[in-house]
Amino acid sequence: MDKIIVHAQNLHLSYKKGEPVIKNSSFSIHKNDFVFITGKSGSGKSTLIRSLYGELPLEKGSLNVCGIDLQNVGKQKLNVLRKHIGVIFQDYKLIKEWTVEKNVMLPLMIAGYSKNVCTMQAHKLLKHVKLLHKADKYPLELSGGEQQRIAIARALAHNPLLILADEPTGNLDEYSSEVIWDLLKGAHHHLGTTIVIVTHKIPSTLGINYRHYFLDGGVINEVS
Amino acid sequence: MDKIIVHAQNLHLSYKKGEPVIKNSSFSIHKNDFVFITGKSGSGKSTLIRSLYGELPLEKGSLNVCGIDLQNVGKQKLNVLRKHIGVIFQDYKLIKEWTVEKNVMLPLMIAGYSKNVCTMQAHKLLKHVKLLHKADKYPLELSGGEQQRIAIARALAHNPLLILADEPTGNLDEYSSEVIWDLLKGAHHHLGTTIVIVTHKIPSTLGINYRHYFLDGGVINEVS
Amino acid sequence: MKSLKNHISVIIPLFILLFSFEFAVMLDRVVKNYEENLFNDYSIVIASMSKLDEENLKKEIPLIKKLEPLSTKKVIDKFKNDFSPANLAYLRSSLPKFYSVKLKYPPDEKTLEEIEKKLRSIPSITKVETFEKSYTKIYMMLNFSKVISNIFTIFIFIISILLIFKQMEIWTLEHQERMYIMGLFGSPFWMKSAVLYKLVFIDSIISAVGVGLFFYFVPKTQKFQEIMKSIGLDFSGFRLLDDMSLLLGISIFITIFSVTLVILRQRTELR
Amino acid sequence: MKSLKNHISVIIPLFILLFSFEFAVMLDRVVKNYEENLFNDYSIVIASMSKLDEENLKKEIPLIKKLEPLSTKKVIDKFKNDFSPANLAYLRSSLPKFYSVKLKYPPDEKTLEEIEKKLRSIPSITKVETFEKSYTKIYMMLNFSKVISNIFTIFIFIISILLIFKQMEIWTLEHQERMYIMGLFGSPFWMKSAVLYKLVFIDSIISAVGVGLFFYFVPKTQKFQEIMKSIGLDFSGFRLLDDMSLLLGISIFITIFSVTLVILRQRTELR
Ligand SMILES: Nc1ncnc2c1ncn2[C@@H]1O[C@H](COP(=O)(O)OP(=O)(O)OP(=O)(O)O)[C@@H](O)[C@H]1O
Ligand SMILES: Nc1ncnc2c1ncn2[C@@H]1O[C@H](COP(=O)(O)OP(=O)(O)OP(=O)(O)O)[C@@H](O)[C@H]1O
Ligand SMILES: [Mg+2]
Ligand SMILES: [Mg+2]
Repeated sequence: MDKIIVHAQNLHLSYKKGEPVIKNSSFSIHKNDFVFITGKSGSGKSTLIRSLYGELPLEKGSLNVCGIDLQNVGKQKLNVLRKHIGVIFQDYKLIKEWTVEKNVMLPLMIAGYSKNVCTMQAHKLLKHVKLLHKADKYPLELSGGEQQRIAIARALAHNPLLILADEPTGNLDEYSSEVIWDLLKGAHHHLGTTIVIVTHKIPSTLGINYRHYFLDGGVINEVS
Repeated sequence: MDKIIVHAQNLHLSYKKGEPVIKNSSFSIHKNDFVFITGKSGSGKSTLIRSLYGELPLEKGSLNVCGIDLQNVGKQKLNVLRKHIGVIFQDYKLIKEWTVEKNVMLPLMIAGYSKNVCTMQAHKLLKHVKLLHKADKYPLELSGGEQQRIAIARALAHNPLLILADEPTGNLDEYSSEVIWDLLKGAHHHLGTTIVIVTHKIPSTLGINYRHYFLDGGVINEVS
Repeated sequence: MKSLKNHISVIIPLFILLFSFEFAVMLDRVVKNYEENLFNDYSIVIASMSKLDEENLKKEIPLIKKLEPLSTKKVIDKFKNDFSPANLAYLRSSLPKFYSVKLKYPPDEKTLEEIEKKLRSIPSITKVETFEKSYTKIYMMLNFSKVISNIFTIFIFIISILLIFKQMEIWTLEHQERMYIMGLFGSPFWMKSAVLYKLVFIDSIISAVGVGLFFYFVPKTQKFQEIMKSIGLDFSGFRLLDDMSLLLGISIFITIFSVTLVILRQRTELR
Repeated sequence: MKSLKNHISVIIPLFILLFSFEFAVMLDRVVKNYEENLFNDYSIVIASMSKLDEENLKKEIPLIKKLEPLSTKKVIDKFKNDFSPANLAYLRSSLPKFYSVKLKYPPDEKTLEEIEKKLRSIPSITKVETFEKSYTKIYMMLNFSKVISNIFTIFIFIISILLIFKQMEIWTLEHQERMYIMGLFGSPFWMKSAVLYKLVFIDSIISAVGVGLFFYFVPKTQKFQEIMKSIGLDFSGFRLLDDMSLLLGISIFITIFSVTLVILRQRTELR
């Protein structure tokens, strides 16, 4: 079961030609890996995540995620890929005209589940992140940490193959963080989900095996 | 020099009548205090901060900040108050159509400084937060932590009497956090600035005397 | 509440656009009608010493629709009150044959002159009396109205298009973040834009039907007919089936087109 | 680039609005002018057995502007070709006095009838010949044009206002976050809104001057004058000083008003 989920070869990423954020990096992530990415502010962690779900076109090198080659990928294929990924964005990216419940339902709706199934699953996840009582609120009526937990619920809703989490506990107190770590560990353990987490601080009491990539000067190195 | 900067008496705050977020709380903050506010996600920390710069009208009780009574304050007086406060918002609230430099200049422009002074001071602060090289970028071209540091630079730019910081290091790595703590301690030490910080984790290596309020169930209690 | 506002802000500009369009169409019909009636009242009168052959004349001047002999009685009657019987008898005996010439469509001044010249060049014809001066004036006035209404219609068209563009800008501002986020989760094109298409589809139907009903029913009210009579207009030419389907077509086309444009513009710098 | 787009998106609707406004004003002048000319050509002709007193008649019928005796020579000349000299002499001896009555403004049909009745009721007057039928027709046509142009002007006005509203909506969407954040730092009203006011002030001047120059210079071009002549219009009535200041006033008023509205609407649920 040593399937490769992410495979990067000589990856170059940049927002402006000639100013690479990620330089000549190669790495791979296997199915059911639990990966931490750390690095200084502005080192390119979010940029790397962005490239993994295809928001940022590659400048050079090759990148394969969930069997899809991202070098010259079309809109159609990208949509297929994104359906298998759950992303927790650093700035949450909740849809502010939608209720919390509908926000969580988004990936389920895209996957084509019936309305009933969507609602049930959304409620289950809102319960997990302890925010079921906020289901009918709009994102701007929530506290920072509550918004972050909604973003997490949304990313987990459709049981994705791969979860990309950008600083998922940055705005959470210790108790709420604990809840989130348990959720992620649960998905990893029970569903075999591959998990990639950007963080500034790897929790000391995680209690599972993980891999750790460190980003510095645009280069990705595994810490062991 | 035991001047009271913030004085709250039986403070009630709520977004919807009958659902109070802060209940019947009394506390005061003195000049040159260094105050931490902690509490679970959704406990009302940001709400409290909002009331301090007058974004949220009081439901009941009285609140006096920098000598201005916030019970029935007019637009004019509120503007005067806000000129003396520097706020670091949890969601940064940068103006995305403005460059980073102009964002940092905002409180200086409002204070009426000449263009030259504004630019100089803005550059000084950008240097402090190690982002001078990003002066001409727009907020959306920055990483999460970089945006947070811009928000901090902006809050400090006009040497306010009172700094309100909502989770100022949530998105920062250890090194960048250190820089921010040093900045805040510097203002506290050299300028006598009163500082109120919402955080999930009080840094263990702060090395100064601070006061600690804990928010639970809508009530504010001092931890000693 | 928000959703009602959304609908209204689409329906109003669409309604105005369709209304002006239909108004221009109806006006065109009214003017055409008016023109025809006006034209039917007038004809060229010619006097000829010998009988004229209609077919020959038509060959000579293709614009001629009909050549009608005028009974001289009418001509003579015109003078009955002013002339003595003796004079009238003289008149009758010396009178040539009179004809009224009807044309196929209203000529402009130049064409009219040409026709007159051609008629005069026929030897037997002694007199050609073209339209009265007042006719030319009325005709000019009619042209004037048409020019005004055309200019205004062009104006309205331009502003309405601008209005639709502005609405598109608003949609872009309102929906781009949502559509961008939905895209990040792999949402297909139709799902991202379903709301907008549904909105404008409903609204274009409402607007078209509204305008149609307005033009169908309002001209039938007594009050309206009184007003129209007083300014000498017949504004009842709405053709339920033709016009309604035209309105619907235009309405749906414009909205679907502009929504699609908005959605295709939806490209952020990144993917 | 963004800033240019901002300017253009304000200037275009403003330009159209002012253009239509000025067009409507000029059209009104043209129509008035046309109407006056038309009216001056016509008068009521009356025949009276005795001399008529102008002042008395004016007292009776206040609408009368002037009473002009007509030389009978003209009347007789009209029959010169058709009558024998003997008849003409008879005619001349038995002719009553003819007068042309000029009215102060064009009467509608009912007023005209009343005037006719009043004139007839004066014993010495034997004949009253009011305007020809064609005059009534032309007059109706003129009214028709005016009605059309009024309806269209109202349309354009409504759509332009809508356009301004849409622009306001766009401004609200584009600026509310910035102004909200500036407010959080204690920015005074004028500073928050300075950009918008500056933008619209410049743009309203540009638009007004643009429209003014258009109406001032374009009617002077040869090509334009040819076209206008062919449809019988005189479109050169732009009054540089009056109209320009009117345009400027309207332009600045509308934009400042709508920007202020946008800014005052700028209230979030919180303070
Ligand atoms: N604009 C709003 N309208 C309605 N309710 C709100 C609004 N903002 C916050 N709330 C609610 O008020 C409560 C307190 O929110 P607040 O933002 O003060 O929490 P917080 O302590 O800052 O939490 P966090 O650590 O997650 O930022 C929460 O239950 C939240 O859902
Ligand atoms: N949209 C953008 N356009 C241009 N430059 C960008 C953009 N987004 C990020 N950058 C730049 O790319 C670099 C890496 O940004 P990135 O967001 O990947 O950092 P990060 O490691 O996630 O930092 P943080 O921990 O602060 O979130 C930074 O220098 C940033 O300024
Ligand atoms: Mg980041
Ligand atoms: Mg908060």
